[in-house]
Amino acid sequence: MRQESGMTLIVKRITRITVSLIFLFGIYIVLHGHLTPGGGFAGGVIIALSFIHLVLAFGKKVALKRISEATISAFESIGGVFFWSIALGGLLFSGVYFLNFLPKGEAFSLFSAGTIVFCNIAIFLKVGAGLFAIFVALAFLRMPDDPKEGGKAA
Amino acid sequence: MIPLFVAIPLGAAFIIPLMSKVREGSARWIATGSALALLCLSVSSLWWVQKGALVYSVGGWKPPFGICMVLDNLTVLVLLVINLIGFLVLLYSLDYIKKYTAPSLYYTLFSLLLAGLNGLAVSGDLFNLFVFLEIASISSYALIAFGTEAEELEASFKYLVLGNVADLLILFAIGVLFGRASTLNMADLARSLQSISLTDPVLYATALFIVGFGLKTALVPFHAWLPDAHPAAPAPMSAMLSGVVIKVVGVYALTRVVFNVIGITPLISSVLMVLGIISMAAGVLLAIGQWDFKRLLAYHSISQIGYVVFGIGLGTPLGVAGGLFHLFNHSLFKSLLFLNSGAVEHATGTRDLRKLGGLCRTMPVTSATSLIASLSIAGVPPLCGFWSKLLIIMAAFQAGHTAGAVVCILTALVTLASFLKVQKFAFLRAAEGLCEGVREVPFFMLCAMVLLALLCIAAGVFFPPFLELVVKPAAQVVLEGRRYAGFVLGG
Amino acid sequence: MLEHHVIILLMIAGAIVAMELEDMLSSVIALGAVGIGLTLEFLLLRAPDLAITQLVVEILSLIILIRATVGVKLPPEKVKGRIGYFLFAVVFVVAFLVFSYRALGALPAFGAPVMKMGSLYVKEALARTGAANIVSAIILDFRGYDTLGEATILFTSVIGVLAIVRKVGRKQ
Amino acid sequence: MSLYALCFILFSIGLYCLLVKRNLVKKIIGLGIAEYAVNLFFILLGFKENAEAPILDKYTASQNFVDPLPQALILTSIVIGLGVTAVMVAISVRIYEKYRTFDIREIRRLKG
Repeated sequence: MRQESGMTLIVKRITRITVSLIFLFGIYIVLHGHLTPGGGFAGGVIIALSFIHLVLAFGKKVALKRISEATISAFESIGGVFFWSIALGGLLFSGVYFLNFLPKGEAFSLFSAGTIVFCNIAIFLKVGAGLFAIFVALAFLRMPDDPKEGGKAA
Repeated sequence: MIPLFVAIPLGAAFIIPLMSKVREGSARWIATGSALALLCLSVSSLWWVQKGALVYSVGGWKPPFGICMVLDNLTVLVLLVINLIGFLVLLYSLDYIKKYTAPSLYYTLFSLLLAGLNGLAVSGDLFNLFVFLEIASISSYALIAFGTEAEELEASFKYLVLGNVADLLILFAIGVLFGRASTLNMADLARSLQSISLTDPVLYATALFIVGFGLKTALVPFHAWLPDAHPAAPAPMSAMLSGVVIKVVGVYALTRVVFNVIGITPLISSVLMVLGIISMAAGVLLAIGQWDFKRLLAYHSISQIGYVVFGIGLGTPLGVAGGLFHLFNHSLFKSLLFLNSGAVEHATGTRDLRKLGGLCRTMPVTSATSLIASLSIAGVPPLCGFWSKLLIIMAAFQAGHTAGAVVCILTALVTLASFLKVQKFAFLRAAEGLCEGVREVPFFMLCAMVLLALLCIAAGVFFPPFLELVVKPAAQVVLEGRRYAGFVLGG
Repeated sequence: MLEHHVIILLMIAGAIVAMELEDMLSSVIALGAVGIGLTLEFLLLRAPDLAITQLVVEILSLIILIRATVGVKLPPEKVKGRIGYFLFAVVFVVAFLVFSYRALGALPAFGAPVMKMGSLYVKEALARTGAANIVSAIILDFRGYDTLGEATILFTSVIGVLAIVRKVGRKQ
Repeated sequence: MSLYALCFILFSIGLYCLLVKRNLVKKIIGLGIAEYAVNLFFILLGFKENAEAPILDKYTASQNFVDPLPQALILTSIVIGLGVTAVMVAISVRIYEKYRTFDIREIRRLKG
């Protein structure tokens, strides 16, 4: 079988399973940010790691087919604008920047902390996409004497 | 209204990457629009603050609980400096950026820098001040390395390492204060520090603050990064760096922390004065031997910052007013000088004074504006530099520090000498081989330089009303020291 | 009390190893060891939020650092000729430690923090924001403005890296 | 008291590594260590003897918690450290591409 880029066959088989597990774990951390430890930041970094895991195992071309670079920076800006609008939403609703204007819900259920949940999701979008963009930009800057497969610089 | 100072540039920074994918030219206009809106906001904020401080608690939580934004006379002066110079430099860079690739990244980083500086000036919370200081620093590291040439990368790395060490020292100082008083709001901290006498931890935190902010303002013992960072950065960025970033990040934060939170004591003010005198003298002496236009200006920045710190370190009303007025003037004429050096480099391609010559015939406007700027930095009477230096020297004599006053006068003379050298070599000499076919710089660069020159003259001529309206109340806020807490918590 | 000392001593040992090793890749891995020690210490100091974030951020910064050191063939460092600089650094560090030792004595004792604001947050968190995790309540609601600054810092560093990494800086 | 001193020793090791080492990557490592030391110092300040993690629980209504404020601050500081490390690595990779070395002294010599 032609040895395309990325690591050996065993690694690829295992990554197919672990990537989805890591992704699921990251989503769990983000959504339960206000109940259990972790939150937008930790979840975002975990999601970025699951993508990086994919890229390391399968090489650049396979992974980037699924997520093209344009969507990464688009995701990141969307996260930024979303978070910025939540902050501004507080301003519009009641004239106070950053007010927690959504109903609080009852204590320990999932939708219980008003804007905190949406802030978490906004940060998750921003952190995840941003860090993966850093990795793609750094990893595929070709060093002249690098033996690895080509690929243009980001 | 206060959160708009941060919300507008942040919104512009988030939207520019999205819009530049849709339409290439849109990045320029979003950035200029947000800078113009900020300028109008900061000019109108002159009339908002009468006595005391305008407090805005973010998220509806009362000050000691959440984070509050404070707008008092000192902040108004600093915001005016940031947004005025920021808008003019952005105007200048509309044409200058054509030499670089990826202009939308430049505009994003520039509006992020403006957001960081405005957030820093407005914030009333110690950790929040650190976060916005970090935003301004990271965007200035990236802007310095914008040309990705070897020299710029090396200068940016050195600046990043030293800047980050300064940030860590500042964070340590915040930690020590937090450990002692367990609250982060500046007003609440000032009130609880009043009860605790100036014992070891607070003294230690002040020392860390002075070292950290000294590194940021490039006072002499810590100035290693500045002379490398300036020649490498693109001209509008080095104008912004030495005109605004050094002052706001360093001097404003230092005065806010030392005067309003910890409270000034004779020991601290003498330390500040000594630092000011050393950096005044050393900056000018180092500047004499320079032939690179921007490196010479960088060393002069160090000595002018020495003036400001010396003025504020005096602690007398006249001294602090002189220091703050010099802060405003210096940001005017120093950024104009850097813009001139950028224009010279844009037209002739070199910064070495030995190769330049006879530019006043081929580039009339640039040489006229740089003449005005050189005269005002040297302190020639009608222009603005003279008045602020005069105030500082008079305050030094009144306070009995004749040695400091003598150093001020000598430094002013040496500055005059070195800027006459610049004028002679760059503009008045017979044209050398390189400078024959030189055309004037494009329109936007010209109008930015002309506007700055007019402001220099206006600040010089209309100096009495400006002093009463803006600088005196700002000095009043600084001198009130601990009563700042009364305004914020009481208000 | 003893376990805190042991872990921090291990971290100091790891830091010295990371500093002195010749090969860059192994010193980066020693840095990773110091980071894991820090995660353990956070767990011991009852800060689970921080332990997760520190561990995950640690992994990412290791990947980025290894990216910088891979494929780099470096001549072994020549003998250090610069004694003057070496002495200056040692003197500066010793002065820093001596001066800080006196100041640390006056800080509140290790296990008894002055919880002036902390106790307020603990009482108010559930009532005012409905979040069970008080640290999340502080980050996103009481001090949400900090986190807006935080997200901007990440955004700035991403744009900064994109600006630095692009192939051609100036058009000739 | 001694824990704070250990924390300061870690910070000074990072500072020392930063000042003395000439290799760019070693400087990044020195800064990382200093970053860890500062974060640790904040959390050491906020620790309370036999108190629990600041997570409220439906079943146990205890109020004896560790100080949550420094934890919120340090979450921000960790991500700042990551951002700065990313920018530094980007610069050092580009410098390596141009000068083919990480050594500050040679970079200054090549720069001329």
